[in-house]
Amino acid sequence: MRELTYLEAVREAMSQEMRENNDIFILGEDIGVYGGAFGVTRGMIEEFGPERIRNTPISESGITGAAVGSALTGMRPILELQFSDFITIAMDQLVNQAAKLRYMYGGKAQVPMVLRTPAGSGTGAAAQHSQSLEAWVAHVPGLKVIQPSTAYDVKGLLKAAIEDDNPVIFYEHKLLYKTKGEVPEESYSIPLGKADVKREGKDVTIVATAIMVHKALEAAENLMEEGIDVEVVDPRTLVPLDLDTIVDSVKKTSRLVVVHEAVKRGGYGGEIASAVAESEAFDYLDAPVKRLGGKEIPIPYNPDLEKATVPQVEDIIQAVKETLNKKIG
Amino acid sequence: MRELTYLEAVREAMSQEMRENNDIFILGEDIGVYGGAFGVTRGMIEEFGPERIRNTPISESGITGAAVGSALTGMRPILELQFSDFITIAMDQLVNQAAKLRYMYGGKAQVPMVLRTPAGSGTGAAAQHSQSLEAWVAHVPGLKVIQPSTAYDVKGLLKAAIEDDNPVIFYEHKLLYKTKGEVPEESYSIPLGKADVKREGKDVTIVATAIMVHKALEAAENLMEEGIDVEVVDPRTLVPLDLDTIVDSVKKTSRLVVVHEAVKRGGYGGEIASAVAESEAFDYLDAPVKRLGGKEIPIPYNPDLEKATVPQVEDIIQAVKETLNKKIG
Amino acid sequence: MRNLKVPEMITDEKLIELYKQMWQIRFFEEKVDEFFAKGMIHGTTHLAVGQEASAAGACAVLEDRDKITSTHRGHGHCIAKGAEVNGMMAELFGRTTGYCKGKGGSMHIADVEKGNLGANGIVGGGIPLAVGAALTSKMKEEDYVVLCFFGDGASNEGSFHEAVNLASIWDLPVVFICENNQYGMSGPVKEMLNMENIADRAGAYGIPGNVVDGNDIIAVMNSVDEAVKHARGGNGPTLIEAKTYRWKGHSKSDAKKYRTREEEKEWRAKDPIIRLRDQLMEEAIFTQEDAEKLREEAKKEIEASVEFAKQSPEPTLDTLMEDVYA
Amino acid sequence: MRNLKVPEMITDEKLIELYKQMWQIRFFEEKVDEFFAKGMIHGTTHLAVGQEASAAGACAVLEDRDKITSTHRGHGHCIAKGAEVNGMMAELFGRTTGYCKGKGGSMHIADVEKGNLGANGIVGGGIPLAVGAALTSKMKEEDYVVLCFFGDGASNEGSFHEAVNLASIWDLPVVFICENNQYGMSGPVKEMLNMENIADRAGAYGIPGNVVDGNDIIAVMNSVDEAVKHARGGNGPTLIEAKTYRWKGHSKSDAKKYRTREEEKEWRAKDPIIRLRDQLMEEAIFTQEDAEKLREEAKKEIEASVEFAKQSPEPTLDTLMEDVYA
Ligand SMILES: Cc1ncc(C[n+]2csc(CCOP(=O)(O)OP(=O)(O)O)c2C)c(N)n1
Ligand SMILES: Cc1ncc(C[n+]2csc(CCOP(=O)(O)OP(=O)(O)O)c2C)c(N)n1
Ligand SMILES: [Mg+2]
Ligand SMILES: [Mg+2]
Repeated sequence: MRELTYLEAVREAMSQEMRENNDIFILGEDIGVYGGAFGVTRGMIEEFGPERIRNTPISESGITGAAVGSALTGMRPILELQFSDFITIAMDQLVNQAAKLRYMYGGKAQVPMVLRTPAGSGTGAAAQHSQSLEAWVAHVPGLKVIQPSTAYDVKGLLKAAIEDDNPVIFYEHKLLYKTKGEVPEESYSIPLGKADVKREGKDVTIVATAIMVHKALEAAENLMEEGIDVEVVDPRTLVPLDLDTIVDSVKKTSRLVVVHEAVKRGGYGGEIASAVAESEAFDYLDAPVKRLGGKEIPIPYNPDLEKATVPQVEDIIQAVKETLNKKIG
Repeated sequence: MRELTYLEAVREAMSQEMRENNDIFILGEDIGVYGGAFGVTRGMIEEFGPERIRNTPISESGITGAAVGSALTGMRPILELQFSDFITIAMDQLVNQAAKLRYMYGGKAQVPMVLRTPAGSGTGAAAQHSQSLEAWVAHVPGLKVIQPSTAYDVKGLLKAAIEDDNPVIFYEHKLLYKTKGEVPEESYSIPLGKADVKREGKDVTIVATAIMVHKALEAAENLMEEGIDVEVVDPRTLVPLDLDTIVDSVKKTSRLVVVHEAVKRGGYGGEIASAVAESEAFDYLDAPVKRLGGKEIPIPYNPDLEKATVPQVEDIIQAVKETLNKKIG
Repeated sequence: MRNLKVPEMITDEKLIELYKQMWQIRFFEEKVDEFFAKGMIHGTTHLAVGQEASAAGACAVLEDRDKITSTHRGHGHCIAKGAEVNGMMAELFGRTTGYCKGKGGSMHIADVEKGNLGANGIVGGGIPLAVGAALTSKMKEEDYVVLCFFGDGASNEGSFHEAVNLASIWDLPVVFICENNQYGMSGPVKEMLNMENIADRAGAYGIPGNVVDGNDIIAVMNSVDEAVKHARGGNGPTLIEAKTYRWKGHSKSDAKKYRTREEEKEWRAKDPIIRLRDQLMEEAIFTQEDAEKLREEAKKEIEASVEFAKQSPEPTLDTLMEDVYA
Repeated sequence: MRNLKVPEMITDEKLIELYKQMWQIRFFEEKVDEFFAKGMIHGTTHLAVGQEASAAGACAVLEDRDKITSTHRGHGHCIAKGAEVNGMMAELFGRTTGYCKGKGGSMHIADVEKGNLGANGIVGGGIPLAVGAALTSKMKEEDYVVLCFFGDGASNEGSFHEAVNLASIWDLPVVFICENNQYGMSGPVKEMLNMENIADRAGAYGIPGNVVDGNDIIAVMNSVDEAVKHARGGNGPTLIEAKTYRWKGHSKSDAKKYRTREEEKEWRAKDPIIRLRDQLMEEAIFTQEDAEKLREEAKKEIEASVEFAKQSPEPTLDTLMEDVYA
């Protein structure tokens, strides 16, 4: 099948949806001729024009609010924030407006919008341009949260997000933009709230998100050489979370490692680990659930320090082994 | 001993510190003659004058940044945000500036500031004025996070926060303002990162924060009548978290219920539950850790609905019983 | 014959209706005040007594398809945009028949379908929403204008700045109307801004700015009408400042230490309702008796709304988890 | 004798020094450009080639105790405020001898003790910090002024609005200097603001605003000097707009499709360094030979900084967890 990069898949999903539905438009900083900070919208202004590929001033709160207001009145905006760290500026419009309007209004309104934004470290952009803050939005009722890990998933999930009638936060990972995968040309949608078992295995389950899916798969390959058979589950959407698939996997393997790039303390790994412990899978667990996450520091600039801040393949391998060596009681 | 309300204890801590150190000042909306939205600073402008009890415009991002900038250059600001929900507007200055400046600058700066802000539901102020968003800031390296539950604690912890050389987020609970407790007149400080066992017991541990401490204590009284002896641990500070005290308690009781008012999904309860599971206490657990938290909805206006949104005494009682009825394997 | 210069769509009947509407607003607020004081209503409230003219006057020149965004002090805007007082009162009582089924309360009353995009508990929070709604109007060519209400205090929020700039560069059909009632919660506008007129902030966005006597409904109508026409003509936004005053405290518990009783008295003398009454009598549009009757009618309607609210059912707990996601 | 009107503290020696400093900035930036292109430096970078005069001129009139806040495009400000190029280059190489011990990189170089409160990766993020620092000056009576650099794009952030308003109502000693280089990342200032001069936004805060040719270091000095005096005298902030141009792309990867090569050429012809050189030669403050020598010296210093950086140690992993909390 045809291969696309993750970045191209994002673009293709948007372009296909925009051809189908005139209510969809994109707004964001430098998304026009510049093509966006990471080049995702490159070429789109040529096809869709400056009204629908709408360059904005540097006003994250204003443009987020404008997206919310336009969604409330019948448009289906896709908002690009250049770096997910800038969501800090848009939090009020996202959390106090987008997420709550429908409920506050007794169900008499809806806010169908997608906020796309690149997250993650590994580019040397340091503390203000490298965070993974998905745990914040996943904590907010009214929002949906997606973290796609592959070119295939990103296209199908973005279509689903655009078609969803709720505010959806769509995290793209910077280091995944150039990764390639098979992507059908036709439009397809992956339902929100459906995890994907990226690798089947029987000895231990790794639940990994975004770029950590790839690191987990690499760790799994390595571990296989030692005869350890790892199952890798990619939740894909944090909200809604497909706990069933995770629970089923843990019931099979009896061991769970959860890994994300975000800071471990207060990260969404705690939610996943606790939800599994609260589920019927608890009785199947042969070892405590192990979480791996970023260190409790701002992301440093120096490349070696930066790498050491977030989980790497070796860390995952080690965590799996520790989990296998632990026995309950 | 002399009794004070929680609100008066906050005020006394600030006043005592301000008398000792001229670098300390308070800024915030309507904190002058109005005395702040909840009356916490009432009377202070008369003693300290309008320079040090500094009324600001309604500009949460600007005043937070002004606090950060003044802290960076030698002042020790206490910033009052009228409702903790408005932290959404201040997130960039808090997270990308206050929390990170020291690290980004290689340790060559410090930001000694306290952000005090009332959180929680129960006042009928609905979705935009009732949230408990402490999980967000607890996820951010560089910040410290405090949630005092009693008049005694609030005074001692606030002194510690003011004397700390880091940005500290200090959550006051609206419904606790009027609660009374014994509070020494002299200045005293409670070290950050030291949990408090609010009630000793042997059958089950409840870790509860803020107002939930009181609900847990009430639940404990009720449960005692049925012969169930509950230990209630109040972490007091989420960051740094005194995991040791929690772990010790769980090793004693073998059962853990974690309860907070914040939305359960992605709440800090997941962190506490998972951290306990990862600790040596795991082997002592006779039942899965149970979390209680707010429902996954914006806080509704109607009083009955509002109450049903967050854990109540009966919910805690039920959770404890469920935990006692569960056995591992 | 006429000394009153009003926009062309404002008929005598409309003026009479507006007179009554201002009383509706006044009585609604006073009722709410009473119930809050008695603890019969939950939460907090922000009353617009004294500010009836800016709400009624601004909305009077709108078409049905036009939209508004409102604020925490939003009951007046809501009534002026055509909401039923029954549904409003029921909402304050937290009932299922309320505009938000009891889930929103005073700060969140909305009627999106009819064009009230909602009150807002976040100061300045509604301003970008108005811009977004105006963007829809432009992109879908729906030819509606969005009237965006906010306070003097809100004009110091970053959201104001970002939103007005957006509306300006995109020539969006918005009318920003700042109800300058001289104070935020307690912060005097004179200490919170270093300029005489908030309307002059228009210059920072290259748009027209206008100061108007917010207690003069006729002046408000004329100014907003001009701005609406400007906006509908594709010429972009206007910033209008309506100078007015809130008679009551900021919210439920306000000792009003930040202002003098004399100042309050002066402003009470500028009652916008009495002013319109006198004008209409002078123009012989109605008689004192008519005026009295309209006032009574308005009062009765509010009283009826209280009955309606009280007799409406409380929401049941099974509705709790509804309405989060579409 | 003089045609050059400069602030009184600006001696001939200082002018000569400034000439050299501008070359230091230029060469620093070009070196960095080269290393980024070669992949020898990590991350991203924003170069101020072409904008040397606003950085050097604005900082030239400051006292040592004065402070600055800077931006993502901050190398020039940093050098102008007296930083050592060695420590700067080492930071870009991520070494322990860098200003931030390799933890901050280009966007976070700071020297708080010497009064550079830091570059900032958040557009507009430093503006409120400057106001806070000025508040310290006022409250502690430290008599320093804060010079706050930001870009044309940043003037559309809410943080700009809120911060300038605060500085104005509190009469804080800040000088806001907007380096209008005509574009944000790609957004032309003409499309992102609906007004001719960003300096006119001063009117929205009741403070003075000034437009200055940002490529004319003498004009920048005079304008900033006046504003600094105004601030130091307790009269509050000024908003200065320095019109200039960045010669290079926004950051590492920029095809510059949003502007024409002709426009770039026109601006290159207004090279601020050559302009000062010609002025100093005309005034016989130095000769062409002197100028050439100074340029060479500047170049050598930058080259030396590269050597320094390369020979500096990389941080070890045991420093990773340090410096989070004080
Ligand atoms: C972002 C935010 N900050 C603060 C508040 C608390 N608050 C509610 S109303 C108000 C005053 C608003 O003043 P203004 O905009 O002039 O409106 P007015 O109340 O005078 O109608 C304040 C500070 C809030 N609700 N939202
Ligand atoms: C809050 C925020 N939004 C967006 C960006 C991405 N970004 C970095 S620099 C820049 C352009 C800034 O323009 P301007 O303020 O004019 O400064 P210049 O780059 O022209 O010096 C943008 C959009 C950012 N770093 N921070
Ligand atoms: Mg006001
Ligand atoms: Mg620029």
